[in-house]
This record gives sequence, C-alpha cells and structure tokens, in this order.
Amino acid sequence: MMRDVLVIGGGPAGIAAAETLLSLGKNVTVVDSAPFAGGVPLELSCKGDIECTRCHVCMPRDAAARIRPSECLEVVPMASIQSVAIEGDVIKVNAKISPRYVKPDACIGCGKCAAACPVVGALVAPPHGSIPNAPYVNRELCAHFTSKKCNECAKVCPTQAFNFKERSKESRTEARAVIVATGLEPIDPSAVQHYGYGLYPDVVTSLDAERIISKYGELRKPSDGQKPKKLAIIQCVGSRTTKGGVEYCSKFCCKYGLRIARALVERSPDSQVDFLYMDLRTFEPRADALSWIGDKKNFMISQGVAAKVQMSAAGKLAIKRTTQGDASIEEGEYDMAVLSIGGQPRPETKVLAAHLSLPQDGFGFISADDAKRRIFVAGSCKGPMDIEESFSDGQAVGARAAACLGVRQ
Amino acid sequence: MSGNKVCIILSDCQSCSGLSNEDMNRMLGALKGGAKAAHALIVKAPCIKESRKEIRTLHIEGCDRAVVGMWCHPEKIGALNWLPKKMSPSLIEVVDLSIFAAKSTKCSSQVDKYVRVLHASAAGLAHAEALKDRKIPFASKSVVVIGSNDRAKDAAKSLASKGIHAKLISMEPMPGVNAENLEVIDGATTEGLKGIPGDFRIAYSRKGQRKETDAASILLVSERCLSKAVPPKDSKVKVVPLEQFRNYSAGGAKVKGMAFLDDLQTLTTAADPVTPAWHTLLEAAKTAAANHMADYISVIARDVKAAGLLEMLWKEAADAGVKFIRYDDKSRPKISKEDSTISVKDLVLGESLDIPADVIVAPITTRPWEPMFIERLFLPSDWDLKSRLRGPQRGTAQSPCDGIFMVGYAGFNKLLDIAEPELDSAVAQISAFMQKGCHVARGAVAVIEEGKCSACLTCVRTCPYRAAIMNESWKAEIIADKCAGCGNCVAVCPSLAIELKNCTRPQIGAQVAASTEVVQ
Amino acid sequence: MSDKLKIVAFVCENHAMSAIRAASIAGESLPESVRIIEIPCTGRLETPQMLEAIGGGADGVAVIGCLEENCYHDIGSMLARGRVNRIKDILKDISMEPERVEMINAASVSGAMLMMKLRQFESRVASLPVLSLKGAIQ
Amino acid sequence: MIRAERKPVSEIARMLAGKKKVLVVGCKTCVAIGHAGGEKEVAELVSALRLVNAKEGHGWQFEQTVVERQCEKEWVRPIEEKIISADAVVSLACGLGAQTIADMYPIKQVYPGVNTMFLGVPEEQGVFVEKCLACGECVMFETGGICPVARCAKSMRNGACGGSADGKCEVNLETDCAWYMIYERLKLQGRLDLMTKVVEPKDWSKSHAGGRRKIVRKDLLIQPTDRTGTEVKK
Repeated sequence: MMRDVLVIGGGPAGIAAAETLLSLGKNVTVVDSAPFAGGVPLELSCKGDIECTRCHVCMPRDAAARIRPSECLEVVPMASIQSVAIEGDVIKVNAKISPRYVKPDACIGCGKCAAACPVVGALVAPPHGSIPNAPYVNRELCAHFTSKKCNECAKVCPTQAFNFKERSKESRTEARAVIVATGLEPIDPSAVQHYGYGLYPDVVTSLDAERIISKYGELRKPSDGQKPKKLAIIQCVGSRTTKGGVEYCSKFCCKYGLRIARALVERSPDSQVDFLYMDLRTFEPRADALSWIGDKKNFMISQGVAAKVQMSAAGKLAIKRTTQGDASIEEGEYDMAVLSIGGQPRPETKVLAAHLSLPQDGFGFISADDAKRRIFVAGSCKGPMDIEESFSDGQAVGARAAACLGVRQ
Repeated sequence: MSGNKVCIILSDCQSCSGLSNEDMNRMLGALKGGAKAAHALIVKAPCIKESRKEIRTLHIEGCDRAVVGMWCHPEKIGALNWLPKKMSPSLIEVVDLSIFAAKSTKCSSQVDKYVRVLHASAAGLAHAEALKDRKIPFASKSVVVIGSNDRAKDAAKSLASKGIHAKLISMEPMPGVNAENLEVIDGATTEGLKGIPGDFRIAYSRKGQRKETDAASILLVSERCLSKAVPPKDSKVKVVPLEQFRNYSAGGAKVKGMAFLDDLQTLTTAADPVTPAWHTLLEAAKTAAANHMADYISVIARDVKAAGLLEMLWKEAADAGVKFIRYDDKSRPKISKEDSTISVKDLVLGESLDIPADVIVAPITTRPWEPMFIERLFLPSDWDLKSRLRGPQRGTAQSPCDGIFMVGYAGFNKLLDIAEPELDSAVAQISAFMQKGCHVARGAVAVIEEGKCSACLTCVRTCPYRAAIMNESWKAEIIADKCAGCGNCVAVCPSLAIELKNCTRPQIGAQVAASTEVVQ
Repeated sequence: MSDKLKIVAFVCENHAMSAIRAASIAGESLPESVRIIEIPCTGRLETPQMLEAIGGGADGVAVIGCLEENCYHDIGSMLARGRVNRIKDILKDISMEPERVEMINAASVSGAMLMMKLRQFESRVASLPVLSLKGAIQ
Repeated sequence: MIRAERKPVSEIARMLAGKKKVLVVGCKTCVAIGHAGGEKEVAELVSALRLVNAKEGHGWQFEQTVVERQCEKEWVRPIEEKIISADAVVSLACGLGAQTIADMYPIKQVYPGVNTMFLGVPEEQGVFVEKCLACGECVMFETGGICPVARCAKSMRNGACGGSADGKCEVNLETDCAWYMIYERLKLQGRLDLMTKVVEPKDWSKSHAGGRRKIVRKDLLIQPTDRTGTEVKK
C-alpha cells in the first residue's frame, strides 16, 4: 500500500530521517539489509567508563528505541533491493526478504533463547535500539542447519516464535518519496598484507574489537580470551592509501580511535595502550581531544603510521613504526593490534544510484540528490561522515522530504 | 504503613512466565500473605484481546491503585489503554518480571524473588498520589533565532520558507535581509528570558529601549569561537585574516613567501585555541598556488585536518605546489624579527626549516563568544561551559529545555565545517517541535513545602531546567510547568523542604525496606 | 553464597534501566542478590536513604546512573557520585568497609558491561565479612 | 555566613558512649544554608549513628528535631521537654547554638556535632572559602576591598611577604596571594598610591586576642540608668 516516505538503509541517517518524518506526521517504511535496522552503531559499544567520551553510539540507538513503538513506522529488515521503478510521482521498490527464522511480533524479549543457544554467534540477540526487537538466527552457524537438528532455542521459547521453515519472501513498497541512506561498508584490511590481518588472530579491526566488547563487556584477545596487557591502535588503515584501500580520509576513524583508546586506558589502568596516527583529525580542538590523558602513564601517542606487523619470536606482535621528530624506525612488542579501519560506499549504493540515476563521484559516493523527483540522499553514502554528523544530516533530509510532501504548519 | 489500598494484579501467562499452575497459586498466596497489598488476583494474559477488555473493566472495591505483574515488556502489548479504567494511570505500576527471571535455571525457584519485587513496588505505590500531565497549547506561533552571523540568517530564512514566522535577533546590523514572514531585529542585545516552551518571553534592548517579544521556540546560532590571537606587531610580516582572504587575493601583489597557519595562537601567547575552517584554508592555499601569488606557498599546521573528502582538496593543493609542514606542540614555529621568515622544526623530516613568509594567512576570529549571552537566556548560569561538554543524551542540537536549540559553537566545540548539517538538523527539529503544538507539563513534579525554605539558593543553582527560582518574598519556588521531575533539587535542599511527587522519601524508604525483607 | 546476600541497586529509569532491559533480552540474567529500585534520576538519591539501606540489612548498595555529562537530567550522576563518595567516607570513619557502596555509570547501550560490573560488585561484596547488624534501623 | 563542617561520625559516637536517649538538634539558618547542620544533615547523622548503633549495640534511641535559630533562647524553648527527656543532646548548630542550649540546661550534656570553621562565602556550589576573620577593625577600605588580615596567611599589613610565586601564596599553593590581588584591584581602581602608604601595626586588642568581646547597643538596652548618672559600664 502507499507510504509517504521510503527510507532505504536504517543506519543513523535513516533512523534520524524516520524520527523527523514521524514527528512531522508522515508514515515511514525503513528497508534495511541487516537483520536489525540500526546500522553500524548496533555493533559498536559505549566508550565511556565513568565520563561520556561523546562517541555518539547511543544517540541513534536511543532514537530508534524511541520511534520503535510508533504505528506509522514499518521496518523491513534483511531486505535486499531487487528493483526500483519510478512511475509518475510514485516510486515502487520491491525487495527480497531473506528468512530470519524468528517471528518478531511473537517474540516477547525474555532472553531465554540467547542463554540456551550452544553455538556462539548463531542466535544474535537484539541489541538496545534495534528494530525489530527480536533475535535473528544466523543460518551459517546455527546447529539446526549445519549439523544435527538442534532446537534448544525453540524448546525454551515460551511463545514458539522460532520457525525454521521460513522461506525468503518478496515485499513490494510504494512511496511518494525516497531517502537513500545506505551508509558505508567497512574496508577489509586483509588486502593490505603488512598489517597481517587474517594471518595473526590478535590483529583485529575496530569492528571486531567492538563486537568483543559489546559481547563480553571488555576487550579480550581472540587467540586465548585473555585481557591484552599491551596493545597498539593503528590509525588510517585502508584510508589515505593508494595500495589496498581508499584514497580519501574516512573522517570517523580519528574520532573513533581516540575514544577506544580512552575506553581501554580508563577501564584497565594496568594495560598499556599505544596510539599510532598520521594526522589527528578530530572535530574538537586538539587540546580538548587529548585533555583526558592528563598524567596517565599507560597511554603513549605517537605520530607515525605503523609500517609492518609481524609475529615476533616470543609469539607476540612486533610492530615497526616511524617515530616522532627524528623520523627513525622503531619496533615494539604488543599482545594485540586494533586496526582503525575506514569505510567505503556499499555495492548496493552503486546499484541503487544507477537505478535512481543519481550522479556519483569517483569513489562511488552519491554526489547530489534530486528533489524534483522527490529522491533524497542522507548520511555517509554522500561522503564519509561520523555518527553524529550523519544523524544531523538524516534529520535535515527528513525535514526536507517532509517539506516537499507538504507539511501543514 | 497504609498499604491497604494497593491491589496486585498478576497475569498468569503460563508459557511466558515458565511457572506451573501450582507455582502461580503459591505465588498468589504469598502475595496475599504480605501486609503490602489489600488484594491480589490473577488475570488472564493481557496479550489476549478479551482479557484486555476484562482487565479494563476490572473493579476492586477498596483499592484505587494497582501493581500489574507481567511477564514481557509492556511495549510488546502496545499502548497501555487496557489498564483498569477506574484507577488513575499514575497510580498503576506495570512491572516486567522477565528482567528478574533467571534465564537458564528452573523458574519455579524464582517465585520468592517475583513476590519480593511486586511487594516492593506495592510498598512504594501505597504512598503515591494521583497525578495528571497537562497539555499546554503553544501561546506563540513564532520562532526566535539569536545570532549575528550568516548561519543565523540562513536558519531564519529557511524557517520562514517553511511557513513558520521567524524573528532574527542579532547584535550586528543585518542590512538587506527581508523575506516573507521573517522579522529582523538587528542591533539588539538579549536581556533575559522567561516562560515555558511554547510561550517564551525574550527581553531585549534595542536603541536604548527595553522591549519584549514572544516565541514558541528559540534557536541559538553562534559561529564565532573564542580567540584572543593578536598578530605580532613588531615584525615586518603582513597578516591577513583567513576570513578576508578572498578580497585580499583579488588585489594582492606577488610576494616571495606566503604561509598559511592553522592557528595564529602558535605565534602569539593566546590561551584559547582557534578552530579554523579547514575547507576555507585549503581552498585559499589552492587559489594562492593557482594564480602564483608567491614563489613559496606553505601550510604550517600541527595536524593537516583535511578530513573526509577534503583529503582530495589537500592532494590538489599539494600538486599545485603548496608545501605542507607539520610542527610539534613542544617546538612551535617562531617569526624571526629581522627578515620575514618563520623558523619551524618539521616533524616528519626531523630538521628545522626557515620558511619564507612575507604574508601570513591565519584564522583570526573577531567576535568572542559571549558568556553572558547564555546566562541571560534561561540556561543554567555556568551552562556556556557545560554546553560545550554536553553529551549526546538529547541529540545534536537540543538543550535541556524543550524548545531551545543550540547550534555551532553553542552546541559542541567543533570545527566550523560541521555546523552546516547541524544547522539544518536544528531547523528540522524546530519544525517538528512546532508541529507538536503543545507542551506537556508533567504531573510528577517537585513541590516546595510552605515556610520550610531557608533561601539557601542551592536548588536554584542545581536545577538543570531553571525551574527553581526565588520569588519576591525571597523564598524558593518551583515552576510546575518547567519541572522535569528529576528530583535533584529534592536531594540538595538542606532543609528537606522539597518533595518529589510519587517518589517521596517514605516511598523510597518503603521500597528499600520491602526489598531487603526476607520473604517467608 | 549469594542467596543470603542482599544488594540494593538504585537504578535511574532513563539510560540505566534500558541498559538492564537490553541485557535481559540478550540473555544475561541479573545477579541473584541484586534488588532493583527504580528512581527518576540518581541525583534524587539522598545519603540517609543509602545508609538506611545498609542498616536495613543490605550487604551492598549499588547506584547505577547514566554516564557523567551524558546524564538525561545533565547533573544527576555527578551529584550521585559525590554522595556515594561521602557515604564511603562515613563508612570508613565508622570502620565499616567502604566497598559496600558503589557508583556504576552505564549508557543505554552498555548492557553487557553493566552486568559484568554488577557481577564484579556482587563478588566483591560477597568476599567482605558478613555484616552482623544486631538491631535493624528503627 | 558562619561555616561549619560535621565532625567524623566515630568521634560523635565516642561522645555518646553509655547514653540511651539521644536528641539531635539542627538549626535552620547559617549551618543549614552551609549544608552542615540543617534538617538534611540531621537526618544523615541520625541514620549514620543508627548504623553504628546497629553494629555495636549501644542501645541508643534517637530523636531528631530542628529549630529556627539555635542561638536564640526563645527558639530553643519549644523543644525544652525533648531536651529534658534526653540523656544527651547532639547539636549540629554552630558553637553559638550548642552553647545556648548548654547554658540554658546546664545539667544536660550537650555535644557539638560540627566543628565551626570560619566566616565564608560559597566560591562555587559546595566550596566554601574564608574571607573574614572578625578581627574587630576592618581595614578593607584601604586595600581595594580585599581583606589582608583574613585572606593573607600571615595577615601582612604593609604589602606582600615576598614569598608568593606567580600570584599564589607560599603557605598554601591553591590560594591566591592577597596582596597580589590587592595590587591588581588598586591598579584597576587607579589607587596604587595606597600600596606605598605605611600603616602602623594592627591593634589586635580589638580581636579575640583582647579577650571575649561584647557589643552594647544603648538604644536597645532595657535597663535603668545607673543612679550615679555615669555612662553604662562596658
């Protein structure tokens, strides 16, 4: 049936646009390829220990939790867009929804299935601020599909919300306006061999580190589950390079790197954290961005990007890096390395922009929207943005879309 | 303890609670047993339509309030219009017992814990009183934008284009700004603010007269950031502010060396850092290189903050011949007095260089951020500092008071490039706020007991919403329409003169006692 | 060891409660001995209430509020931390263990970390000598 | 305002050893405004003492009350029977209030619950700073409104002692040197000549050094004048 606005992509920008549209009296459908609408912040963890470090992870998720109960909002998760057609002033989109194996309205959020599931990562419980607020079964890992017929979760579920026979289905949506908010895709650093991602288990990307912290509440080494005593945070991985990455600066990794460093330093004063960066491109003045260091001893910040990560004789990670000032090469031994990876446009953004005939720049970012045909673009699919900026942009574009649909003032 | 008016309603969702029938009856017996509730009964699961109707028309004589024990989050059932009609909504407490259930072990061993949780809620609810939130329609239809920079102008214009009557109050004259339903009050300084969201009264003084205007919502737009960077006088170097580089570059003669600085503070002893707009700095450097305004063009910066796609602009400037030099905090660049060069120790190359710099272009922001600006405007007195440290709890531009939005340096101390989307988002939030059309004054507010106040001003200083003020008879008074019911004033008052409705001291004491009691 | 232990947790209804609800949906149950009391903001809590909680038989008092500078009511968790520190001084002064009272800051998204901190607090309180109060506080 | 700070609870508990009925009296003016002895602090002290009582079993029974101003006899009289029926009275008022009760009921043991500290102002919420010594002879007018007696650690009268480093007093590095501030203030007011004025030593007999002091207001005194027609004696 006819909706006012269709938001493609439920990340910070999509959620912000949806919230603004709902408060301006429009009904919204949010289509997202992930199991939960909420985007990358759903996998990120809070970086604050006592004081808030303003990483803005909770801002879009709280907004999603606020708009979740409203009836004028419809969320279609795990949907991959098949075709987009513009007939007259109606935009028709049909998408294929892959099976979730859980009926969201039946789930009462009691959490017993998440406790009962034997395989780590098979049953993904809904994090705070995810829409729909029901778990999702990862078909590759779930023992029901891979090996024996295990249905621990179905046995425990009080409302029989599990339905393993679910098939993927079609969904057709028509709307009078579309907001493209497909966001960014993390850059895979394994293309850059000298960081050793994929070779050494304790070299993790920032997203892996976030998943570990969100799951266990603290950072643990994937190799043996212990807390790392000495770790390095390497900035600009995959960004600002011409070999194995993107040429532009991904803008959010500096803000992210400093906050994950602060979280690790403040939560475990006994572990040593080294922060290796090229340029500090945070948005506050430099003094404010580094004011939290004070006289903490277990934090070292050095300008000079890590050149090489190897396994040292003692089984630790040996990281070669340029040092400040005298531009020599130094090597340090670390238990763990967190690669602060950048972001690049998703393949779906390129396909979608082609469908909607939106102009794209050299890197695949959408460079302009088309208000006449009521097609808008919000968030980091226009250019690298951090969570806060894409949230503001989402609100702005949401209001613009509502204005073009005629808001009664 | 007058616990007799409370009735505990337990929903017998067998499957969701994991309790067998006789567990449920044992629990009902324990609930009746405690002296906390006058009445306890079991109802069918509220997720079934008929049972919702039945609960709606429930009548329990002698009980005007109820604790409803449920086994899933109320949001799953949808709107809470199925609760007993005869009881005031503020006297019904819905408890989600699934939070307390042990996720893996057998549930029947949990009955005592559930009973204790319900008893604690009942003990607290016994002292509650019926409250109602009041909807106060907006008295004014206009929005006041305060700021004397072109971002404030854009904000006011875009609000006016959205059909909202906008008033722009700016300190500096704003010639030639006229649009349909936009009223410009320039050359005015704001004096103070009173009123509640939707009905603000802003006092301002213009040409010596003190006037007042009404507003439903306020947008504070401040672009300037604090800077006392004074260019060095005794050297022969010419300093061009970055903001005026465009008209300088039109007529500027060719010089031997031109240096762009990220922060003039490095050459002077100014305390506060300047946050330059890197987009304008890189554009200026590129145009300088493009029309050969100097033989040696350099950008001297602590960090080259060309974030995002600006990196491409940096690459273009570098290809056009601009040299980028990074210095360290400890070894700052210095202007030599005799010839016009800047000596700086390059961080990457490691040795110190003498950069020819007949002309220095640096961001020198002129108008300082006015601390008094915030003090007069309803926000807590030390808010101007705190506003920069505010967390994301209310989104990007929202201040603690509904209806007041802050953008640019008023919001976060961010680089000016970021203020663009933030401004549009603030305008979006204002149009959403105006769409609401009414301000909800909470029922559960703090109330000051007559005569107990010793006028110590602590609540006035503490209240984040500026709802506590001193009235004419020099006693504290809490404006009920502004209070958000956080209770911080209740805890700081030295004379225990303030009490928060439905969260009073006896209620918390009763809940603490009930939860530490051993259930038989 | 923890069935007899009683920990009273004053939880702020904004970020802290949604963190606990999210953790419960993700399958992490509350530690056995924690009893939750919901208050509009941790800034509402007063020192006598915490002392009466300990006197009334609680072995530990946890005050769970929002992160500082991200508090929904802006200053609540800062004031609460100040009062918890004052209670710690009083407890140390009357030779009781100050570790019985703790301030925990949690954002709505850090459910797992909050449960970990609560479990750590519960084990710390359990390791303290049993609180033998002859008469409860009248 | 008179500023006070509550004594450690253990010290108060030691005073109450062996007592049964304990009355804790607060005061609603200076110590309430200074968050030291108001109703909130009375409640806090009573719950802390109850905890001590539950822990060590002293068998105390507490009664808590607050009077408008404890340094006035008329305000203390309304709680007379409470005082008489109590074995010990803990007064959370400043020294004046505690001694008023002690003088009115000499047989009662009145214990101070707070240490009366100084006359001070709130520098920030929760931070109280001493700014007056009540030395009996105010000289503030010739030092630009900054009292050198109270705010200089050595009460210098003729300029700084010379030990201060970048404006901070050598005795306590947190506090500003009073004479540094006086110089800045006089420079602002254009009265720098006062810095060079030599002032004779201070007459400390007007302060507490001259024994307990007394103010007599003839216009308020309700007393027959002395038959011999001489002035009323000091």
